[in-house]
Amino acid sequence: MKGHDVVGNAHGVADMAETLAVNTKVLANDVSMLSSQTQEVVSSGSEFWLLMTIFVLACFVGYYVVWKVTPALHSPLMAVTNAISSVIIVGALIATGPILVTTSKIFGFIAVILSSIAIFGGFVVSHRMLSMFKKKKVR
Amino acid sequence: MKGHDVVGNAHGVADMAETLAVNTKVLANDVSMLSSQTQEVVSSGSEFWLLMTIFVLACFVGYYVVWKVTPALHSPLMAVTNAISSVIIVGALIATGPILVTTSKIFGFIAVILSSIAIFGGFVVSHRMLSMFKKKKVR
Amino acid sequence: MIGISLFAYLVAGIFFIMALRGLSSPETARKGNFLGVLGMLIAGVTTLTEPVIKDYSWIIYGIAIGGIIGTVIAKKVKMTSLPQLVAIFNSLVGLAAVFIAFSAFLLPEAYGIGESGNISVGSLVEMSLGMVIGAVTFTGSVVAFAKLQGLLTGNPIIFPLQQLLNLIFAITIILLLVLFAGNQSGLVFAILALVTLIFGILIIIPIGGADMPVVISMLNSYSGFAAVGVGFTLHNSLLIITGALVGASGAILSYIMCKAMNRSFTSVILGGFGAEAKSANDDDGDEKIAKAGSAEDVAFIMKNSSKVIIVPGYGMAVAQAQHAVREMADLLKKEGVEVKYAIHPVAGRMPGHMNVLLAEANVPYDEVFELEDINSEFSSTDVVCVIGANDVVNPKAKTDEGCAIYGMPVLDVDKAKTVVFIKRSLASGYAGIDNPLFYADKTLMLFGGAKKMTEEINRSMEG
Amino acid sequence: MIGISLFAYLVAGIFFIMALRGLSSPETARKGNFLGVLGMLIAGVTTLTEPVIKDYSWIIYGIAIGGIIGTVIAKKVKMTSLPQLVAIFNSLVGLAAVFIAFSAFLLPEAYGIGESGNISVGSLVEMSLGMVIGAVTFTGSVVAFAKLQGLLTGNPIIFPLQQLLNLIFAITIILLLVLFAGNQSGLVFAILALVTLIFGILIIIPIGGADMPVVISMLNSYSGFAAVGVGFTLHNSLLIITGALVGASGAILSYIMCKAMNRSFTSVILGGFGAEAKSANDDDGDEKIAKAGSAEDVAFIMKNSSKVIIVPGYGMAVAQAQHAVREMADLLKKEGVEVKYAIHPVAGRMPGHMNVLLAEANVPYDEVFELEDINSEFSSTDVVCVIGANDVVNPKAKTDEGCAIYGMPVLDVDKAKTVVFIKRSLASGYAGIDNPLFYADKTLMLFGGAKKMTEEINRSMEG
Ligand SMILES: NC(=O)c1ccc[n+]([C@@H]2O[C@H](COP(=O)([O-])OP(=O)(O)OC[C@H]3O[C@@H](n4cnc5c(N)ncnc54)[C@H](OP(=O)(O)O)[C@@H]3O)[C@@H](O)[C@H]2O)c1
Ligand SMILES: NC(=O)c1ccc[n+]([C@@H]2O[C@H](COP(=O)([O-])OP(=O)(O)OC[C@H]3O[C@@H](n4cnc5c(N)ncnc54)[C@H](OP(=O)(O)O)[C@@H]3O)[C@@H](O)[C@H]2O)c1
Repeated sequence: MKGHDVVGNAHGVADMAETLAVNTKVLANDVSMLSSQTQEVVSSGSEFWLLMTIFVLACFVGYYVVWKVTPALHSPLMAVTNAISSVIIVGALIATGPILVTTSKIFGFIAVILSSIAIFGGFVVSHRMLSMFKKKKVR
Repeated sequence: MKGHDVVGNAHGVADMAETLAVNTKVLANDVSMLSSQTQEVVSSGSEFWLLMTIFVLACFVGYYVVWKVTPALHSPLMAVTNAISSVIIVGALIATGPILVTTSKIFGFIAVILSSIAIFGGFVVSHRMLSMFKKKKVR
Repeated sequence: MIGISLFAYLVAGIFFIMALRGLSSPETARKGNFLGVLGMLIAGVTTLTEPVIKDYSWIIYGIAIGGIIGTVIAKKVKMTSLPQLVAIFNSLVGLAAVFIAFSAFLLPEAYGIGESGNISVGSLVEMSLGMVIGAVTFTGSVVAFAKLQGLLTGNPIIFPLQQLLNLIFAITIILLLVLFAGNQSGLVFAILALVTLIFGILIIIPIGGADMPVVISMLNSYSGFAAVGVGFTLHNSLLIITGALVGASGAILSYIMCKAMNRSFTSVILGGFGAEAKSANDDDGDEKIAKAGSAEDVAFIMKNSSKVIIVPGYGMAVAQAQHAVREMADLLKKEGVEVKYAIHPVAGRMPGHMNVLLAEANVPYDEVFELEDINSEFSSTDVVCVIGANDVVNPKAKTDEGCAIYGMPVLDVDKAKTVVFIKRSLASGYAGIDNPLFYADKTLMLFGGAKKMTEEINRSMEG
Repeated sequence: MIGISLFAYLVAGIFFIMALRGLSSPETARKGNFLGVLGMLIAGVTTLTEPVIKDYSWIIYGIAIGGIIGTVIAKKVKMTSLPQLVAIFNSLVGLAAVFIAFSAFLLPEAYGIGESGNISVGSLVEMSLGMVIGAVTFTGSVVAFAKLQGLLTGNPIIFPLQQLLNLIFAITIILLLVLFAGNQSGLVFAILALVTLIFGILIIIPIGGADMPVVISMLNSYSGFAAVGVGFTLHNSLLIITGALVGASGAILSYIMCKAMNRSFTSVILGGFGAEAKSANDDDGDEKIAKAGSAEDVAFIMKNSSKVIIVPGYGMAVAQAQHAVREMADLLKKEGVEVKYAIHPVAGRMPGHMNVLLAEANVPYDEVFELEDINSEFSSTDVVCVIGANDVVNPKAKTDEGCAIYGMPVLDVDKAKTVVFIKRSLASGYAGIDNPLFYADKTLMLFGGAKKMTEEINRSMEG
């Protein structure tokens, strides 16, 4: 084996190694892209439409349930809806959760307070109203 | 540069290339596993529960919608539900779709026929019934 | 792509909901039916654009064959045979679900649920649930059909240790299902199918023929849940939504029937009702005397009254007398008599059956009233003409605490001035309970087939 | 883990649905409210177990502070101020949505929607929609509150080119939203928030104070849709379900109100109604003479009648006369008079407002009747006692095609033998329309504050 042959071979190997490395990188990229695409397809495409389906069905349910509410209880209904729409506190809790104090955490904290007011206030006032509704009794 | 140095280097490079190749494989495996895991998590865990949510909401909608059906139309209702529950034809179509003739395709074909009967039959008979319902008119 | 098809399925689901919504009144019902067809079209077309579907020829043949058969059946069927028709269609949906479950098991790749031999446990459970429900629906509906059509005796078929046998079958099915989810063997799946098919026969056969409407409704509900099972297997939200709608519909209809018959759902399902009923038939009412009249008598009384309410029942359906009845009403109206129809929720043999029959005979639906809307009017009515009905006007339901239909809401025909019964004999009806109203002073019996008798009345009114 | 929490959210959603279902009757309503609380608890606890949540101290403080404030407000508030309360709570939900949208934008990792600066367009659109709806809800509700509480004039605030300005704002918001979805700049997001907050003020300010109930209901609906927006951002099905329920509720309530007032929703939203109303006030009814009576007269007539129907209205609420009215009814019942209450769907200033006030005064709810249930009874009633109501008993709605409330269903009090009005003057009510019934022969006016006058009647009945 001649010196320059060896050198040539070594160069060849080095080249191959380089190509390999590049290919690896491409592969890694591809696969990771694939992975994120898969996630994208499943989570963005499919999940979005599943959530949209849930939204539409919930609108139907809301329509029927609310029309069944007796007019005498429309005021408590408004209070209860105040309370349950404050379930967005769920989003606020997530923002307040991290240990690091960031703007996001502070915003989350404010949102927790605001929605807690509406939750407690809404349920308490509707309870107050509802406990006033009494049937005629023999006195 | 000495001959065996070069050879040694070349060996080194070759070794490195090999390690790289192995690592690449591991990486590729890892990433693909990750990808399938992601899909698993999103599709199996999350998707199942989203579908379950859809099921529960649809039960509520069904409950309200069906109670609103006037008793005079309960017979057409049964015919229409026959027709729409045959929407499982969707599953039959997928089985019949491939070019290769397999047991699965034959089964799918049978299912297509069966559900088509119920779809056409259900809608036609309910249409027949409904077109008989007429209001009083001045004759 | 995936987004668009999910969107299309959502739209189809909304159309199905609107189709059922339309049935809330006869005015909107036809439009609703049309929306249902549209929804089905959207669902079909959307599926056909899926990439797995490459060969369209078989599909077209399949739809053409099925479509022609279905349309012909639907056009030819007599309105009195509606219960049988619904039973047949139910069985088809159930059988289709079985085949689809097998297809999904054999070619999971096409459905995107893994590869053959490597399907996730969740999918296996989902597909076998869909299959099991479908199989029960299939054979159960076939038995129901056979009983209604008279191919099988309408009497409950009861044998010793029946309940125990059913229990053993149910446990076997659960065990096979678990086994299948563990080893995904095709053989186990096939055995599971076989066992379930037999189970379907076993649970329906002890139920009496007259209870078949409740059974059909329940099986209708099952066919919906089979669709739900397939929907979960295929991750298809449309199937899940539709299945839930159908499931709710069937469940509610059987609930309504049971309530109107004053029976519990379990007592229907456990079966054997018809048998007892038959025996209760012949014991009482021997001393009492019923007043029989002729068609001319009835025609005379009705012509000279100012308000007549017609109560049709199962006998009118069997005799196909609806056209004659409509004519009778027309003749009475010509004489200046006010005529209304009163329909009990379980008159006939299927919910809404009488309404369809009267509609077929061109009776305008605003002359037809449900029990709660007309019950207060009987006291101001001169003649009630009960045609082939019996249980639904039996006053015992209000007075006799011991009898089987006690508590069932009935039409208060006994409050009217005169009651005319058109039926062939003094025999009791479906519930096998004697009707004291036959022997009341205000009652006139006109014995004979409903169609023949009504036509005679018409003749004597015309002449 | 993810499965369990999705399951828990589903359960919470079902509980919320059951909470609203419970409101279909006063008997089940309290249980429903309890289920709502339970659902909220489940939702909260589920979220707290998410791995992103590591620091609980701030959360506990936040909930404690909010909980105390909310409870105190809810316990202290007067039942006459319910509309304001609902407006406040709406505004809080809206503002919370805005803050959450900002948090999601600043810390997308926590919500699993990408990294800062690398959020998908879909998520950006979803979060900005949630934010925009929340911001409009917030400032809109604050304005509504201020108008109801009298901090702002109840008159519609109208200035030239208002509609054009609103249009410009709307377009700006859409453009900013598109821009933000393109470059995800925090600055654009902040500007978007600011512009939307101002927009919320602009669209509510031209609406008259008396229309605020419709507005509040609409904003209630918006708060639901803000929750839906946040739900889509967070991929949280519970928020979507709940938001849809609330959205439907608000929309239906505003529809009911508009229909009962015989106005179109657009005409309410375009505003300016109160202004016209005021001017229509003083032009007619000068010649006619109303018969005024004393509290003693009224007490005498009612005591000697056999059936009295009490019609409460907005004036009774303002005067807080509900307890005095209940006492009056008790005294009449002691004299053997049959007493009922009739409530018009838009009596008072909020749907169901009168029912709550009467319930507060211990009036049993089975003595309180809705319009369609009692309207046929007025013709057999001796005395109708109208307390602080006006528009809801105005017969012009039935006769005068030209007037603003023509076609609105009203209580047929003019069919009773005698009508007593307790109000301070001959002034018109919310719709600004003169009431011809004041000048009818069968009418007796009792001028004065509702509470004072009712108490005087009670005194003269007791003494
Ligand atoms: N509609 C449903 O969905 C449904 C479902 C399940 C069960 N059911 C049950 O079915 C019964 C329905 O009550 P129903 O009053 O309509 O019927 P029924 O009580 O069964 O009585 C029908 C009567 O029709 C007479 N009849 C039979 N063929 C006749 C003919 N050709 N001409 C004249 N009369 C004839 C029979 O008396 P003769 O033999 O003397 O002629 C019989 O008494 C109820 O008990 C109900 O619970 C109904
Ligand atoms: N409930 C809702 O959801 C809702 C929503 C939006 C709009 N609205 C509208 O509100 C109106 C409600 O009708 P309504 O008949 O209840 O009320 P109204 O027509 O507004 O009349 C209330 C009457 O109460 C009198 N009044 C005011 N304060 C009083 C006091 N302290 N003591 C005694 N009387 C007093 C006033 O006459 P004096 O000044 O002579 O005393 C006035 O005429 C309808 O026009 C409806 O469209 C209701």
